[in-house]
Amino acid sequence: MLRLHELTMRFGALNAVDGVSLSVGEGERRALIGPNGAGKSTLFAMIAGALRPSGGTIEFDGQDVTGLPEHRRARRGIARTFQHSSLFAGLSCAENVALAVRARRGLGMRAWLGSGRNMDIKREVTGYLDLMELSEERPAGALSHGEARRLEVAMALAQQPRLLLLDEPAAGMSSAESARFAELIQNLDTTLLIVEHDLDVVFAVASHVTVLASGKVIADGSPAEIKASAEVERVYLGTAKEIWC
Amino acid sequence: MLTVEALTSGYGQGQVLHEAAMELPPGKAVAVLGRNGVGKTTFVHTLMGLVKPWSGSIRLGDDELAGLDTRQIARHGVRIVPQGRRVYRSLTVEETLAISSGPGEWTIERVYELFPSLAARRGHRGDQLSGGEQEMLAIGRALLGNPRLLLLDEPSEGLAPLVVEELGRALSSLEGMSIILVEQNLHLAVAVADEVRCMVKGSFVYQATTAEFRRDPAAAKEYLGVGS
Amino acid sequence: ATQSAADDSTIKVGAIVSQTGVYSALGDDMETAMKLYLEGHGNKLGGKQAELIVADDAGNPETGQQKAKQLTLENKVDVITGLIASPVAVAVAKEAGAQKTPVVIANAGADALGGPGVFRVSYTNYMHGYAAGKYAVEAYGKEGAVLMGADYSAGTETLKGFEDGYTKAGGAKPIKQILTPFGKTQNFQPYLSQIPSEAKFLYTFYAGGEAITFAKNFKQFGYDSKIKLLTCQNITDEDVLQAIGADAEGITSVGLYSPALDNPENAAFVSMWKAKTGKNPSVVALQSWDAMQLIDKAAAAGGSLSDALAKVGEIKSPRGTFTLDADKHNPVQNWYARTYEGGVNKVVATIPPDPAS
Amino acid sequence: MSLLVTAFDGIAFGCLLFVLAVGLTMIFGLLDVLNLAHGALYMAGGYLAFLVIGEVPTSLAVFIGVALLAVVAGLVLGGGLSVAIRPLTRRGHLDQALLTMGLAILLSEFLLQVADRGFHSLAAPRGLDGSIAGSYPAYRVAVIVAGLAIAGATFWIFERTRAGALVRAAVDDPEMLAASGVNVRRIRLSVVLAGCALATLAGVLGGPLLNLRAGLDTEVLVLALIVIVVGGLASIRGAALGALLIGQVQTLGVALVPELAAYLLFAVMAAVLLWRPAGLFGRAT
Amino acid sequence: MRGGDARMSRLTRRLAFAAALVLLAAMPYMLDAYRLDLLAGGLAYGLMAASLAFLVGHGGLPSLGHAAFLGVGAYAAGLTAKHVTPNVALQLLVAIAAGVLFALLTGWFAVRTRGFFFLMFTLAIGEIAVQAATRSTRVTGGDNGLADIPPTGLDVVTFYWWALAVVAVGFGVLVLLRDGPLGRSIAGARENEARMAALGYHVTGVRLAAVVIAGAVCAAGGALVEQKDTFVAPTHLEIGVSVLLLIMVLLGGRQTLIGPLIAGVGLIVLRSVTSTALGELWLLVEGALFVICVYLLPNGLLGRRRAQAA
Ligand SMILES: Nc1ncnc2c1ncn2[C@@H]1O[C@H](COP(=O)(O)OP(=O)(O)OP(=O)(O)O)[C@@H](O)[C@H]1O
Ligand SMILES: Nc1ncnc2c1ncn2[C@@H]1O[C@H](COP(=O)(O)OP(=O)(O)OP(=O)(O)O)[C@@H](O)[C@H]1O
Ligand SMILES: CC(C)C[C@H](N)C(=O)O
Ligand SMILES: [Mg+2]
Ligand SMILES: [Mg+2]
Repeated sequence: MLRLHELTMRFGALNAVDGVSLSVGEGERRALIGPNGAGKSTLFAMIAGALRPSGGTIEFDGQDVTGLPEHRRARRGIARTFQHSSLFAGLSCAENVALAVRARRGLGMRAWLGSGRNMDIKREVTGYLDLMELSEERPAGALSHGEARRLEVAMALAQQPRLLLLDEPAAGMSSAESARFAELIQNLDTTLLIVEHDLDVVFAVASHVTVLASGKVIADGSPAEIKASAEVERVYLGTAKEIWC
Repeated sequence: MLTVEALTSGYGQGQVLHEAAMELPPGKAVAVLGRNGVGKTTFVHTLMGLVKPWSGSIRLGDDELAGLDTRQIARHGVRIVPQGRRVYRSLTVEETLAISSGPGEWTIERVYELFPSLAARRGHRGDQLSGGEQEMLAIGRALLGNPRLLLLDEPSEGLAPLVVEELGRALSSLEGMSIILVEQNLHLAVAVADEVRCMVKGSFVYQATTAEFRRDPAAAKEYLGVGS
Repeated sequence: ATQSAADDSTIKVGAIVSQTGVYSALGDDMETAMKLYLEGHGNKLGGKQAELIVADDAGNPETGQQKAKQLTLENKVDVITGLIASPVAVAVAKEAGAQKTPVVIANAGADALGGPGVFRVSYTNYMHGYAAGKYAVEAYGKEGAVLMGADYSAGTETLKGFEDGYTKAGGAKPIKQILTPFGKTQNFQPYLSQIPSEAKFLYTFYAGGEAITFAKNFKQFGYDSKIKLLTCQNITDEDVLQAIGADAEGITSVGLYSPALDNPENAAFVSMWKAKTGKNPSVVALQSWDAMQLIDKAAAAGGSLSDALAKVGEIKSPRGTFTLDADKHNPVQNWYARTYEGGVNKVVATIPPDPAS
Repeated sequence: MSLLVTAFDGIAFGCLLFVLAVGLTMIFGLLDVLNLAHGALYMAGGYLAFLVIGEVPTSLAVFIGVALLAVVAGLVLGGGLSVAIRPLTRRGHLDQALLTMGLAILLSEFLLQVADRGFHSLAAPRGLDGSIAGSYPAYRVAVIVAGLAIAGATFWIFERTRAGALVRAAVDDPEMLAASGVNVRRIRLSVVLAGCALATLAGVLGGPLLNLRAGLDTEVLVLALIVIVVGGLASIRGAALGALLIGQVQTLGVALVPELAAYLLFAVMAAVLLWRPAGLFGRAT
Repeated sequence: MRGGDARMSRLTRRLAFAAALVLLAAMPYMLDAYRLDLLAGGLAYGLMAASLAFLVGHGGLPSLGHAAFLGVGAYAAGLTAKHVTPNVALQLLVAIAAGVLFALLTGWFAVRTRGFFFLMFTLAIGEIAVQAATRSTRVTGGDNGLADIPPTGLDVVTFYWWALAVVAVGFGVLVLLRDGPLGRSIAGARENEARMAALGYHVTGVRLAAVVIAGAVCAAGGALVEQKDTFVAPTHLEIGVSVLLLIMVLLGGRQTLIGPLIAGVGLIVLRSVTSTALGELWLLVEGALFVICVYLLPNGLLGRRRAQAA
């Protein structure tokens, strides 16, 4: 469903993403791991449409979307979370999620909605907030870090995307929350691309792992294959391997 | 060395810390654990003066810190690695480190040794760094102050496992620096800290040495909600 | 207005001037002159106790119009005067007309102003330029004129008047007209540099701050040695002369007044003004003085003030005697060519009124 | 030939604009405080000189003395501004704008009360009041020299020294900077003082060029604002480039397309912003 | 319980609004012609200030060129009166249409800039509009203004009621739009553009919608200003007027719409009173007022920072 071909992003002399080709099938749950600065977030930004690639193409659902603006991609069903929580700080948690719900339902530019529809939206919003254990009224700007991370995820889920890009969703979540979270996304039936340094989450969720280093794919395979790779151990896992594997 | 007694604080009308208390011997590291939103960040921010204490006392050596402003607290030898990194976005790595360094054993070179990827990005501005690189910069910035007391608020967030490991080694090897380490990464917390505190609803409800904590899965289950 | 006719013992004059804003320097002169007139005449106009109510237009027509409403509806003034900037005068004249209160314009020069209920003791921009045009033919020759001025109605109307006065007196069509953005020009060099080399002389219109900058630039960039200059009266008016300093020396302008005019009214006016302010009176001061004089005379005649204002006839002004024309109530007056020398605008020629303007 | 003079004059004008605008860019671009009293400060410098030396030419020494006096006045006013603005540092530009607009009205109306509402001007000092070769005012050459010197000094301080990095850090995250033990207040104060002193200095420098009158504060403020947006708020370099560009627009530009002169200044600004929405040297945030 | 409170206060708000409307409608029985005229002008400015608050406070788009919409509305209404029809309602519609058109035309470019740069860009639009109005002498009468607009034929009292009705409806429309989905989207674009795009919103479009709404309502206010005086000049479009509107917004509190409306009426009336009483010193007093207000009313007259519930 997603196909990257020779995708490249240059920042000045730096090739942050360097000719990445990758394809993700429908319903697949793919993890993207790699050292800091490997280019994972940059890759996400390009897939979502926030960054224009310096080279290469992005195909979604068999169509080339490389030149498509970000909001059009979102409407086709690509949603993402941000590594640095990117919320509507002055608005309540409920309104944060409601913006996502209305966008999905194509109601964002309506001048006015009847109270029936409004109730409907409200009910849906409450559902997502409960799922992530958030209260409705508090402004997003007053959340603790971990709570903000959860709202981040709630909004992406509310988009009900066909392709969900999660950039370190569990970072900042406490262990209890991230365990629950892993369980939650295991049961989602969307196609998933997840960047995460918390390997508990990665190996609980992923059906397939791609390893990026210095902008290039250095390994690609099943979780078991990745755990076994000496190269991955050397550049990324270190002795952490012993703890998790 | 650090004695916190009956510390309360919060935001506006909302109280977050309820009579939090802790003692930290010189040169020791204590890990502060707890679920999201219990008040860990508020606790370290209050120590740093970024959130004003409502009541209670914070003694560092012979000095009372409660009521001082952030700069004065910093001058008493306290540094923080804040949650969410908060690097200076318009300064390059090099500039950030330059304006943060004071006399002491931590030098810019040592920071670069600890985090080689920072050295490779020395000309990048703060907002041109990856998340993990920003975290490294924030840690380097704090270390360069050569603090007596170092407050780390989830420093492992966003760092690759290999780097977390290095960080753990580095923190363990710091001589004479007292450390308060807020962490979600239990492996790191346990590797670095001498003692463990768990926070629930703004107070510390559990205190143990790291060795005791390792042998006490019930505590982890009760206060942190982790199953294993 | 009609209501106040009941109260015969006092006459209320509403003066709409700029107490704040870019024209407030002129507003100060206006207020001072009007008060000076009243002081000198026992606080009476036409034998009645006079009350002067000054209102600030802040240079803005909307505010001016609002003040006109206030003066007519609340204060029930018998006449409105003052009025520095033309847009304010246009708006105020409109409002006063609706309230049937006569207006005596003490400065604004817009050509369109004047008519029933609206009287003007200053000038029209067109006349101002026209007189200069006529003079230029004699003194500067019949060809090679270049016009330069601020690009707003006062500027373009004055320049148009000049062109007509000049060509009707036998001059050739000016070879170039240079317009500079009004109120935004801090530097005239780029415009001065556009003067064609075949030009014989330059006629300009600038007032206030722009007059200072223009005069200084003209001299300091050496144009005084390249081309002859004739200006409107505002460039060497008393309110800017001090600021221009030595660079004003030798500038010839055409205006309706000079403190150096030799007549008894002027002698009295200048000495009174000097005693009050220590300076020579500006044109605006003179016009404001005459506005009061006109009202004084009309009030003395009795009856409806509007009608009386139209019938005042000759006014003995420090500028010399003048009358208002019957149709638009604009002044029919002499103009003077003045050269600034040794601290005063010396009158070098008198240009009689021209019925064609 | 005359276009060359015009272009040269554009440099002189640009140098004055730089001295006028650089203080604004420091306080706004570097400190994130929108100081709409900047024009009134310029005016204060000019009126102070007018009140002390009047409108007749003085010796160069006296003129420089008065300029220094204006700098002192700028420091004093800057101290006041810094006290006034302190409670608003985190309240956003619009609140700062309202406050500084109020202060600007108070200051400029006060000046007009003390002097008078008339039109005034400063004379260039003796020795510089003549023209070079009878066709270019000597004083404008002096303005170029002064402008370049000030540009060099501010550039060096803000972009090449530790002090400059500290200032930028104080904008990015003052709390974290304080948590490194730095006295953020003192940094902010120095920047405000320097910015204000440059404004009053510009008032003296520009006195012989722009004259003094009611409404001057707004006029120069708008010019300064245009300079800093065109250059981008990021840097001294931006202010310098913006000033030189606007200087040329106002001279060479209006000479080349006089028909568009009335639109040119604002049209150029709009065009620059369409091309680079954060100014020439600015970066989007 | 919280929800109950919110509903209660909403009800009180509506009651207060209705009461104020009744009181205002009764003003012709209490005020003389001049004061009524002044109040009508104040209401028109209040509506324009509210429209600017929609843009600045709600949309996060600080405009310094809002007077251009006033001017567009005023000229459109004035020219319609002069050349087409004496019907004030038709003039108003034409003014609103002109406001929308002008908003689309200029907003299209303006919304590509942000924050302070938006402020300066709109300043440029405003200045260019002033120049255009000044220079189209044949149509606009140039800098001396469009003086020959025929009278509306309404007496002071009738005109006041007309103005009050327009202001009430215009303000109601602003409030409804703010609280509807589009209004929420505009708030979202103010808070976080990157996220809005990621959610599938066309951020530029949302921002443009904010400009159009504010522009249309402001143009309606401009039409009232023209109809009141049957006069309009380029000075109506000047920076000074834009600044005045912005000050009304800040004094009233930019988080609300009603605050700027009240501040608009208040400032117009206050200016008239102080300048009558104090002469040239009124400006000093106004400057002092701004300074005092910044300190004493950190969020403006009626501004409370409140989060919006879904
Ligand atoms: N705007 C930018 N300008 C210049 N360099 C950039 C920019 N954004 C990112 N980079 C650089 O590109 C590289 C890749 O960054 P990216 O954020 O994609 O890394 P990442 O794999 O997500 O790392 P992490 O795990 O630390 O989040 C980094 O070295 C970073 O410094
Ligand atoms: N700026 C703020 N204003 C109001 N409330 C706040 C603010 N910051 C935090 N809070 C609230 O205070 C409580 C404690 O927050 P704090 O950030 O200290 O939690 P934490 O333990 O650090 O959580 P996390 O693990 O998510 O980082 C939370 O309920 C949070 O919502
Ligand atoms: C102040 C003057 C220059 C005003 C000008 N006479 C006008 O008619 O607007
Ligand atoms: Mg990343
Ligand atoms: Mg925290």
